[in-house]
Amino acid sequence: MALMTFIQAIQEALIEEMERDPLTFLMGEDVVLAVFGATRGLYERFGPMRVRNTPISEIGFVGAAVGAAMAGARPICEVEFASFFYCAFDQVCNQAAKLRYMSGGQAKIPVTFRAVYGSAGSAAAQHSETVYSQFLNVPGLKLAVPSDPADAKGLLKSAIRDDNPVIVFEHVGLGGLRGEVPEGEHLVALGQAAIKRPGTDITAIAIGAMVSRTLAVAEKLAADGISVEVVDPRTLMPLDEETLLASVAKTSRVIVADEAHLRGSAASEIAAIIAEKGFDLLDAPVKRVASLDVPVPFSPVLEQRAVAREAAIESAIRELLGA
Amino acid sequence: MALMTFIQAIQEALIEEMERDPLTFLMGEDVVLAVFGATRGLYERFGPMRVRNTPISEIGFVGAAVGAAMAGARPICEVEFASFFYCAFDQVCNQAAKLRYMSGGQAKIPVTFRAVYGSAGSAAAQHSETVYSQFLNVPGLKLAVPSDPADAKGLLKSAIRDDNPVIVFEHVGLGGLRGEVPEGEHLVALGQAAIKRPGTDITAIAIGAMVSRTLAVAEKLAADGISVEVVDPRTLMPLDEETLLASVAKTSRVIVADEAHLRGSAASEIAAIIAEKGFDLLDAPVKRVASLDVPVPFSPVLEQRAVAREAAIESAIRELLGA
Amino acid sequence: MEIERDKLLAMYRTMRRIRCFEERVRDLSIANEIPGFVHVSIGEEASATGVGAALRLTDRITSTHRGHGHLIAKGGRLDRMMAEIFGRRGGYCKGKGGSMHIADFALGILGANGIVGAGLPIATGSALAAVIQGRDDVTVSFFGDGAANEGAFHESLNLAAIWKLPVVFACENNGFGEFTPAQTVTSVADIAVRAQAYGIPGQIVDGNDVVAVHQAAAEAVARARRGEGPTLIECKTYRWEGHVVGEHAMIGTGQYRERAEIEQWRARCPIARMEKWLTERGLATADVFEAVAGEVRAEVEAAVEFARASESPDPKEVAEDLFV
Amino acid sequence: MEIERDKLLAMYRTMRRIRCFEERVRDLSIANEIPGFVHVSIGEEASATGVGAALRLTDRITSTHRGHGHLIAKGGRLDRMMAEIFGRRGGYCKGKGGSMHIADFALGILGANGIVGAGLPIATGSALAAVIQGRDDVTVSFFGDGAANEGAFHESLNLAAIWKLPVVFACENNGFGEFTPAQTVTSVADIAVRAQAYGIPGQIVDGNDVVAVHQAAAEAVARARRGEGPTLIECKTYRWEGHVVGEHAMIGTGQYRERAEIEQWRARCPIARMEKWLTERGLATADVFEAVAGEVRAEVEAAVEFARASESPDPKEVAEDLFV
Ligand SMILES: Cc1ncc(C[n+]2csc(CCOP(=O)(O)OP(=O)(O)O)c2C)c(N)n1
Ligand SMILES: Cc1ncc(C[n+]2csc(CCOP(=O)(O)OP(=O)(O)O)c2C)c(N)n1
Ligand SMILES: [Mg+2]
Ligand SMILES: [Mg+2]
Repeated sequence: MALMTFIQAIQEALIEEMERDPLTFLMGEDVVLAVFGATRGLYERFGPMRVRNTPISEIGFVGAAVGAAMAGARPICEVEFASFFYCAFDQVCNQAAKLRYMSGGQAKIPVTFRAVYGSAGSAAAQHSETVYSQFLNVPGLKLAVPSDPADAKGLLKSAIRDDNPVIVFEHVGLGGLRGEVPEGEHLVALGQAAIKRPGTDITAIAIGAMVSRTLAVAEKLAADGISVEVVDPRTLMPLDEETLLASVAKTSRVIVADEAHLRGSAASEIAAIIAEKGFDLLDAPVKRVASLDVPVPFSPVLEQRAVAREAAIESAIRELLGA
Repeated sequence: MALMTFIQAIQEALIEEMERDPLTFLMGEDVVLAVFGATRGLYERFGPMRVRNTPISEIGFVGAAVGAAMAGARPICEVEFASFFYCAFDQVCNQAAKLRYMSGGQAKIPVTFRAVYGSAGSAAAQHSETVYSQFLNVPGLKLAVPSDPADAKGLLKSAIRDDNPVIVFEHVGLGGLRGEVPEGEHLVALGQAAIKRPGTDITAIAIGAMVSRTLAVAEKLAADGISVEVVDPRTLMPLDEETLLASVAKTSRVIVADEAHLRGSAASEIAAIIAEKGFDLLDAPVKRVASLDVPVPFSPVLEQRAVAREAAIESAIRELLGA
Repeated sequence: MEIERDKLLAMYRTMRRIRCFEERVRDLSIANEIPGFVHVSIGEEASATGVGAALRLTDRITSTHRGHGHLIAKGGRLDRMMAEIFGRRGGYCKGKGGSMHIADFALGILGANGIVGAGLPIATGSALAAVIQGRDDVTVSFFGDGAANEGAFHESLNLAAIWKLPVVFACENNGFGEFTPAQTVTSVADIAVRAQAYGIPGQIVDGNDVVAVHQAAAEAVARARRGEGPTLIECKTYRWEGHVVGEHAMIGTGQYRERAEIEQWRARCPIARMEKWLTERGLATADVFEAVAGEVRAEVEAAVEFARASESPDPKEVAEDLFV
Repeated sequence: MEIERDKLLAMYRTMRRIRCFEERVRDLSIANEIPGFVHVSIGEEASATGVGAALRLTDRITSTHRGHGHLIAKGGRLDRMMAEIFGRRGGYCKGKGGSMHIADFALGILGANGIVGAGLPIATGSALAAVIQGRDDVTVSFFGDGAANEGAFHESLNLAAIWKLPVVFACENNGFGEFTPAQTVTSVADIAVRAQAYGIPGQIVDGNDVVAVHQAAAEAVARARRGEGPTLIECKTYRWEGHVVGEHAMIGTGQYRERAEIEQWRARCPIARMEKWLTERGLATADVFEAVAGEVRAEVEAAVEFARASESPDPKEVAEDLFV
């Protein structure tokens, strides 16, 4: 095990996969100097052919990544802030997601997108969004949302090797989070949830940055004798329904914590699955913890109120347990 | 009451609102000859200033509609097939939806978008999608999905008069649907569900084209002594949770029928709301009826299998009732 | 540039194949034997053909909603195309794509596309892949005059230009995007002018002259293959048929062009023109043309039979082919 | 075109206000008194100022992430701007927008924008609204060299051109998009060349020469107001500061330009240059400049005091302002 930050784990994954496969390359806005740090030093290491700063042209370079993947290369394409995906939605949702199916299985599109999402302090609405929910209804995409360094490395490596389009969403606030990462080859399969903390009283399904927040709450509640099982789906597509439902079977109570706005969130999707397939397991309503349905505001006090964090998780758990 | 088709009802709404307010105008690809018929004749009636064929430039003309609305006009912007929204997602989701809030309430953005959605027979994946789900997680938009001529007219008129961005989704297969439309001023408020058929055994919440399909199923099941209450939310945002929950309170059983792909659908959102706020009202799981999570296939037999229609609605109801 | 006789005759045959194939598709669509809507390129065969003939097997193309011609020009099999258009399992996409989404990855056909302009970034990426792979394969992106107003056009040409990617942007300017005349929605008369905005060569060719198209394309492809970057070629042409087969079901009795205009362009038929050209040069005679026409007709009929004989997919196949 | 002395002095004052305001914002950001990130345009004051001085109250602008200068040049109040940058209730957006999203609809300021290129279609639509309303108001869209590679640029210029909309596209080419030199990602050296792709006038001006900028802008605005359509103006300039204040927290020790380059451009300071120009023509003397500087400093200090004294929003306000 090695202790490292989330960003370092991502960097390791990138380096290992780029060394493993010469057809892997990196493109995006300012990947050379590396706005978020993960790609720093890769230009020096892999050279201008394989590390490419793009113009500010999301349709162009996202689409080029899709096309390069279709033609046999293995692009890793960074989209800085996930809200910028909106500028390239057609290439992701109408092209990358659909072309394999529409071509009757001919197209192989091994492209990995990376983007930073979420609120990290007064970046305002256009730079703070949790946009993975908007891709849930688009069949053909895989979606990963790592919550700690080990998963960040393992999921990203699996994403890069996957022959399908995968988007890896990295919470902007997690970059400095430290954690143990297994040495050597470390892969996390897409589609396997993780029990991040076992518990018996209630299941808390948490996504991305909500995982560490939920773990903190669970720790706190343990002092009150409340035992929270924290489950991290790790990928939203494929979704490991089995692990989620098994935990609910054990606890009979569940909250789903997601930083996205509530309406149409991944939390809603997971809640709907549980209400449909796990209804008989439940002793209480499925409670969603998510951000308010307003654009993320700039002012710190408003943002604090709008974005779901520890306090909302704690009160939802207490409410469900009547504690 | 006047008997007319869905398309005629839309056309009436457009004409009435354009006559009412000289700052209302129409833009989009081929709105002059009118690919789907609704805007036919409006160019002749209102002239080139107010009825404008645009280039095939979704960012440009969708964004121009947003800008024109911000500057005091009242654009009605047609986006042909709803999948083309993907080309203009930034202008809808980052701009139209957010600018009022981000400007502290200064911006008034009275733009109405109209788009045709859904599967109508071998148009294949890029022309058959039910994309309203992708907007659910974007605060700042209102979303209307009329299911019959009267609602089409009433909702569209309300949308045009609304000072916020509204998207009206019209199912491609409904154009020729005939129905009674009240004479004279006919408005349907955004945010009011309708009980399309009262019933006592089970609630079927249905969206858009699923409404007439569900009504057909309800009619059929009535012969078997099964009484289905069919509820049409009519707008997904705002969503009339009260009417939905009141119906569930009455029947204790509910299905939600949506033509969208299942994962991340509006059906999931509604199911989650019921599982959270109506849990104690329920005697059975909340069952979602939606399309398969694959791009809509071209071949008629595959499309028939992929897209949720009457058969799926019927079997879901029977399953929940054990009938 | 001198073009060999064999190549000229091959191009002639290709144009004939496209014409015959699409006339048949049109008629079958009118006869309701084809599901969904189809867009044919009758009258525009020279641009697809002249460009396609400049490519080798390992080169790639992206195509459009009006793609049959491009696909045939890149070597697409008529039988599997027709079966796909019929929505059958024997089709290129096992019935999942239909007319607007035919692809043959083995032939470098990355697919027709239902989204206007979407092929340009994909082609640009395909060219980038060749560079990454260290290969000298070239990618051609076919697109229409309407697509040249999409942001995807702009971003792709800029990206291709700065990275000197081996891609050729082949614009077929047929004067209309759906029912809207190009000049009412496009700020310049010649799309080729837009090459200046990217510092790349832009060339206008008579899109109904297959020889001229081929010469321009061969040059652009050679340039791309040498690593000298992209070219924008604009083929001026015209579509004889409606935007979509049976367009009046869509637009009613509305008119968007004059009969006379269509007649003028019919008089400039690229096939008749090539026949005249070949005849004048003593490269072929009427019996050659007739023989080709007959062979092509038989091929198209065989394709129709193949399609008709091909089964519909099994509903269970609906869940296949989404992921690798 | 002769510019009146009053107007020249007003422009001088505007540049000074921008400079002083942004230096203060920069320092307050470094001192952590401002939440989030801020982008300043120090060194680029002439382009905002020269263009802004060509507009009247009912004209409109769209701006960018680097928008303080544009807003001030269009009449934005320093106090409400500063309060917004602080995230306070007294700010233009009640603290909901911050530096990247300041707007003042009463002044025709349709907003700074966090999405590169997004202002161009909005400005185009604003110009369209003027036409629909039968008014001769003009809209200016400010944007950077980086934004000129976005599809939004292309689609907007085409739309504005075909409909001859009263909009002026003002590109501030400061040589970089974030940390990437423009010439490595932009296929032409001069953005203005791209006007040819839309059949509209494209003009390059020295973006550090406020008089030149103003003359070009006034002409373009007059043209637009006469209903003759859009113009693309490219102001060549440079940003002295980082892309974002404190950029090394973002990119570490990485360098993307030479110190010497920055020094060269500092030597071309638009303010010093205008002082020289005014002095040479006997239009003003050093004491005028000092007086303006003093007044502006006081104004900025008052704005800081206003911002500091303004309350934070009440958390309850979070749900307000979403819908009308
Ligand atoms: C993004 C997008 N917008 C609109 C459409 C609808 N549409 C299909 S074909 C077409 C016209 C395309 O014109 P052009 O590019 O000139 O090609 P042509 O049909 O003339 O061959 C349009 C608008 C679409 N398919 N995709
Ligand atoms: C669509 C989009 N892509 C990327 C970004 C990130 N970003 C913010 S500013 C910027 C550079 C913009 O360059 P330019 O247009 O030249 O303006 P400048 O910063 O030089 O004033 C980038 C890439 C963004 N905000 N929006
Ligand atoms: Mg065309
Ligand atoms: Mg710049």
